[in-house]
Amino acid sequence: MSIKSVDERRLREVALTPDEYRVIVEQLKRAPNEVELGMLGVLWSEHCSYKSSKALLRRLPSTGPGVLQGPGENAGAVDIGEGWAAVFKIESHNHPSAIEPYQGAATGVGGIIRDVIAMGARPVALLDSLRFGPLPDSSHHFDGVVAGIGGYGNCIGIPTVGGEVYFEDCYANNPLVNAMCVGLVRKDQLMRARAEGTGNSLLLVGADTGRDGIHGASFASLELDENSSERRPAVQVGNPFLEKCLLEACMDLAHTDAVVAIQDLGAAGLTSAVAECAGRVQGAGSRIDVALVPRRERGMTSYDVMLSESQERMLVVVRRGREREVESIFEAWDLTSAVIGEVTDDGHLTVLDGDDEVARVPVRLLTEGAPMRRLVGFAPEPPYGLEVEELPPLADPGATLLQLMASPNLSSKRGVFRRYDHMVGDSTVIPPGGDAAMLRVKGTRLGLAVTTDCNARYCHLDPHLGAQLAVAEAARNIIATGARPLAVTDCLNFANPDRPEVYWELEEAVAGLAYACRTLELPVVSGNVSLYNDSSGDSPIYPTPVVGMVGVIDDYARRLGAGLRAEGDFVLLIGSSHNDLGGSEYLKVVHGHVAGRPPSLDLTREKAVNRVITSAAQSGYLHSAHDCAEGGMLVALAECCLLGGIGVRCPALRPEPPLRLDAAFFGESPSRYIVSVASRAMPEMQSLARRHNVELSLLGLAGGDLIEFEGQMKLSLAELRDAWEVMVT
Amino acid sequence: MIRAKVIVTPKPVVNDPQGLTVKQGLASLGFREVSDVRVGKYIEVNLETSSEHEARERVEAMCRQLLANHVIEDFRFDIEPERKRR
Amino acid sequence: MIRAKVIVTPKPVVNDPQGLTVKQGLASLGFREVSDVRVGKYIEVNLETSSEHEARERVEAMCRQLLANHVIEDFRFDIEPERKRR
Amino acid sequence: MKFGVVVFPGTWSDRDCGWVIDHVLGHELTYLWHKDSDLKGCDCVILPGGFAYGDYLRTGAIARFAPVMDRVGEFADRGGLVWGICNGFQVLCEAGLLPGALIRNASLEFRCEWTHLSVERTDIPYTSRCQEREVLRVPIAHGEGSYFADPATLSRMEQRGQVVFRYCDAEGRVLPSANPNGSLHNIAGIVNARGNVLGMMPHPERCSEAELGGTDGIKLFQSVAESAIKVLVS
Ligand SMILES: Nc1ncnc2c1ncn2[C@@H]1O[C@H](COP(=O)(O)OP(=O)(O)O)[C@@H](O)[C@H]1O
Ligand SMILES: [Mg+2]
Repeated sequence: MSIKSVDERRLREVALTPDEYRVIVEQLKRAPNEVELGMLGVLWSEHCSYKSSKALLRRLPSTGPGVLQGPGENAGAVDIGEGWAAVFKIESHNHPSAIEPYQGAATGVGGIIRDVIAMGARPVALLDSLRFGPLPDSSHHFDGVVAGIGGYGNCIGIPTVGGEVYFEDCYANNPLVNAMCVGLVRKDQLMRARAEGTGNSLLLVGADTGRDGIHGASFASLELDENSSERRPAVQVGNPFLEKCLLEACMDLAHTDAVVAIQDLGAAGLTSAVAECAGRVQGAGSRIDVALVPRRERGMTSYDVMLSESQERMLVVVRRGREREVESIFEAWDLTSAVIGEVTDDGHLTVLDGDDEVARVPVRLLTEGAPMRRLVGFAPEPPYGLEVEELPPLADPGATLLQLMASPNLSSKRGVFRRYDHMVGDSTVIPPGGDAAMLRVKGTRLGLAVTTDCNARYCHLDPHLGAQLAVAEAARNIIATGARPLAVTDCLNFANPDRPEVYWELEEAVAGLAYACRTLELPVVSGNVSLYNDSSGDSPIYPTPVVGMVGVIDDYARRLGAGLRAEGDFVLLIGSSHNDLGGSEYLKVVHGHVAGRPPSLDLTREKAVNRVITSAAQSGYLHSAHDCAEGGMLVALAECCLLGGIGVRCPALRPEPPLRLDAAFFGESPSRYIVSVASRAMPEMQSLARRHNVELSLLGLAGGDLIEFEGQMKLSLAELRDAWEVMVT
Repeated sequence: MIRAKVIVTPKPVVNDPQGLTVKQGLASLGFREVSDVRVGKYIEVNLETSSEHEARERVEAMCRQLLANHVIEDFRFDIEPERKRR
Repeated sequence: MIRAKVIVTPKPVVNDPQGLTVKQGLASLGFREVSDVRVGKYIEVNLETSSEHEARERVEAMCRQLLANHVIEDFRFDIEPERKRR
Repeated sequence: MKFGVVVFPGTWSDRDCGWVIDHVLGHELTYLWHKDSDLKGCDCVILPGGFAYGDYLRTGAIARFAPVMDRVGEFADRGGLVWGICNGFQVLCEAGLLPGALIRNASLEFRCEWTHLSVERTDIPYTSRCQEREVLRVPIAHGEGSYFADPATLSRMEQRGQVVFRYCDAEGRVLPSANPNGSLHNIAGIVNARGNVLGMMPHPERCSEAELGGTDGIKLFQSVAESAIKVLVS
């Protein structure tokens, strides 16, 4: 059977290569019809099949004592104690957001929420990790995306408690919008989206199906180009109100045993939902009738129905004979539902339109048939090096601090997170603004810490090291709250992997993630890959492996904030500083370079420092803790002061050679925290540090409304805050 | 002084949650004869210009650049020389 | 089948921050001749009825009960027998 | 004291209010479904925050027609306590149980942040535990909380002292700079002439426990509970 039997244009439409088409014909032992071709096209797209990245992802550690559900389900789940499971996943919505920032971001949030619902969990928190080009040029993206995330999250009533915002030239035409959702469920009520039980009914509930985003999945797997405009109908309008009703109804389902599984409809719509559910059960298949699918528009073909990506829809596997029970739960929420088919044991996905069979494809061919792509990577020219010695000495630390605090990447993000309801649910015990956010688990003393982190500039300079640093920083953000990191979800945002240098970045970053997660004993339980983030013509994005992490504290009464708490406290720097100016914000903002090697990371040392912080926190020595990240020690210290509304008086900083003054103030050496303790706790702190052989230095005393290093700098918190809050208009 | 009355509507194929919800609301109020509702924007723009022709071109440009989101919305407008000032 | 085109506008006494922002946005795009902008809603309602007279009364009622809030908004509408179906 | 918390499709502060009444205040709680046709003998009905019906068209516009709202209206006419918080305030205005309307924030942005409220009435069941001019710290979370009423209505309300809460600074000064949404006269909450129907944009149920950043909100719940007891003894 030759490729000639289908014309190339059609193949391009469904984003299949001639080789892939040959495989399909071989496997089916016939040419696929239109509907089948469309279905295979979406499921074999990069977005759904992970054909370029699957092999790499296997390298990530995904098991561990606390893991209740690893990759492969709609979201991962870990045991947080007292019979509770935390369910979480991060997902990208980069391409839609590039084209329609508000709706793209909003539907991204809606999508990740449905993944958590499908696990039977109640979503309790959202986080958003964002990357844009510099303002004001990218304000159209920035404003739209932030409004869209708030628009969906605020309306549905799930608090958005954390995230990040970075601005770099490389994101000007490829903004990154990654949304993470965290849910809670009793361990014994965790659900899996498996189409068990031949003869059980497939119930479709939620929005009517329209011609939304047909080929959205394939579209997410292509580089944006001039004629993206023709694909624009792929943009969709979300309905958070409908999803709120869907959410509550699905929570009500938990009270019945009539439901076998819940599967959300996302990319590739009905096709992928039905295929995935069946694909998770050996030998299972499904038969559905598109004529039974409630529609929003007239004249939709079975092709349209199978490929539609209309939002706010769920597929529910219901025990045969219990359909009414389930339907009545949905009716209570004024939701339309319809039985559209049943689970079979023939291993095939059969699609009927009334009496005619319009498609019949082996489930395995849909879900695992896509030929994995063997890509080659090779290292590009190493980014231009940095001779630290040649940097002029630091002239005026105070002026430099003001400059850094006001730089877009470091300035306060309050202007963003105050547009998100971060309090709904009455559980946010650490609000956004510090390090990780924390949610209490009502009815227990447990606190759940959540964060997302990635310094993509580091990853650009060294993807392997950069990825490790992302994991380490996320863990530090959790530990700074007094919590214990548990597990990771990751979102790999990269350019076109067909470019060897991009694939190399991907390989390196994944290897770095794997190494750091293994060493820090943090299983990766879920994740997402977004490739082709380079609109033709301009520079590819920095490799951006965003790390989402959750942790737990047994009693949230012992949680720590980042802000200084009491006048007279000793302010300490835990961990050692080196001349780590490579890739630093200081280097970019003050000297205008993106260069050098990212800070070196010694994970054994990292663990030692973390142990000091954790045991100090548990022993109740610490009044506050904040990790040192971009901007280094002085920026972190300034944040401690501003967040606590308390100044600090320090003697002049006299670093021991070879440590330079600029590096001591603004270098970004990892594995460091700034903590504040009561004077009487000093001896314990010192012995603790000695025991783990970790450097501890007294920076100064908390108090007043100045931040001062004697003879070197002196600023009022007021002027510091004005600089820091430039973006809070 | 010219007044332009711009109407921005969601494209026919685009999902209109607001319209759907309003339709249901009307139905529950007993307006069962309502078969479809679409909700869009109405924008009144006053221009300090006298040439209708020029105004037409300018408003067209405003719609393309700002007033309508061409990805999901259509627009149309009328131009009328304004009589009484508000 | 009749189509009603309802326009809901903020009362003059109600300040219209959206209108102001749009005006500023237009100015920054170079549309300096814009002296005033008001933003309201456009609602298209299709009714399964044949009598224009009846439709008029029904739509009037819809506006009073739901589509407009008399405290802050004025409304007006046109009725037209619909030709082509969407 | 029995509190009833109304649940519309799209409501989300229902469980937060329920949590405070049940776990913090320790009073009887029942949820009232929007389709319910009786109030199950509640002494105080709370219309909580959320986006009822997505707040599509206008906030509260569709919710006000829910079957339960007829009962709520009758209950209010009989002098029953009806307390609208955030979206609930918007519903009460749409339903005509309170004067005026809530429009888009002047910033055009949703705002979730702490505000200070000056308490201007302490002779009503909702604030009996507060001092005259006491400053409460209570968070807001809304995109359409800018209070509007026509000049005549507004001055009538002011004369009758129907303004219960005004946005102010930490020292209790009612300044434009302390107004988070452009509300006329910095209005954050109002009561009907009879004093039994209260509407407020800020969220007292979000500041009734120290771990959530403040406890000023519980005073309002305690006031209501207390007032009911008064009614019983008197
Ligand atoms: N897009 C966002 N949404 C919500 N919260 C955000 C967002 N961006 C930043 N934040 C919050 O602001 C604080 C500082 O962010 P960031 O500088 O990235 O922290 P860190 O450097 O500790 O990772 C964190 O609490 C973070 O959650
Ligand atoms: Mg941090």
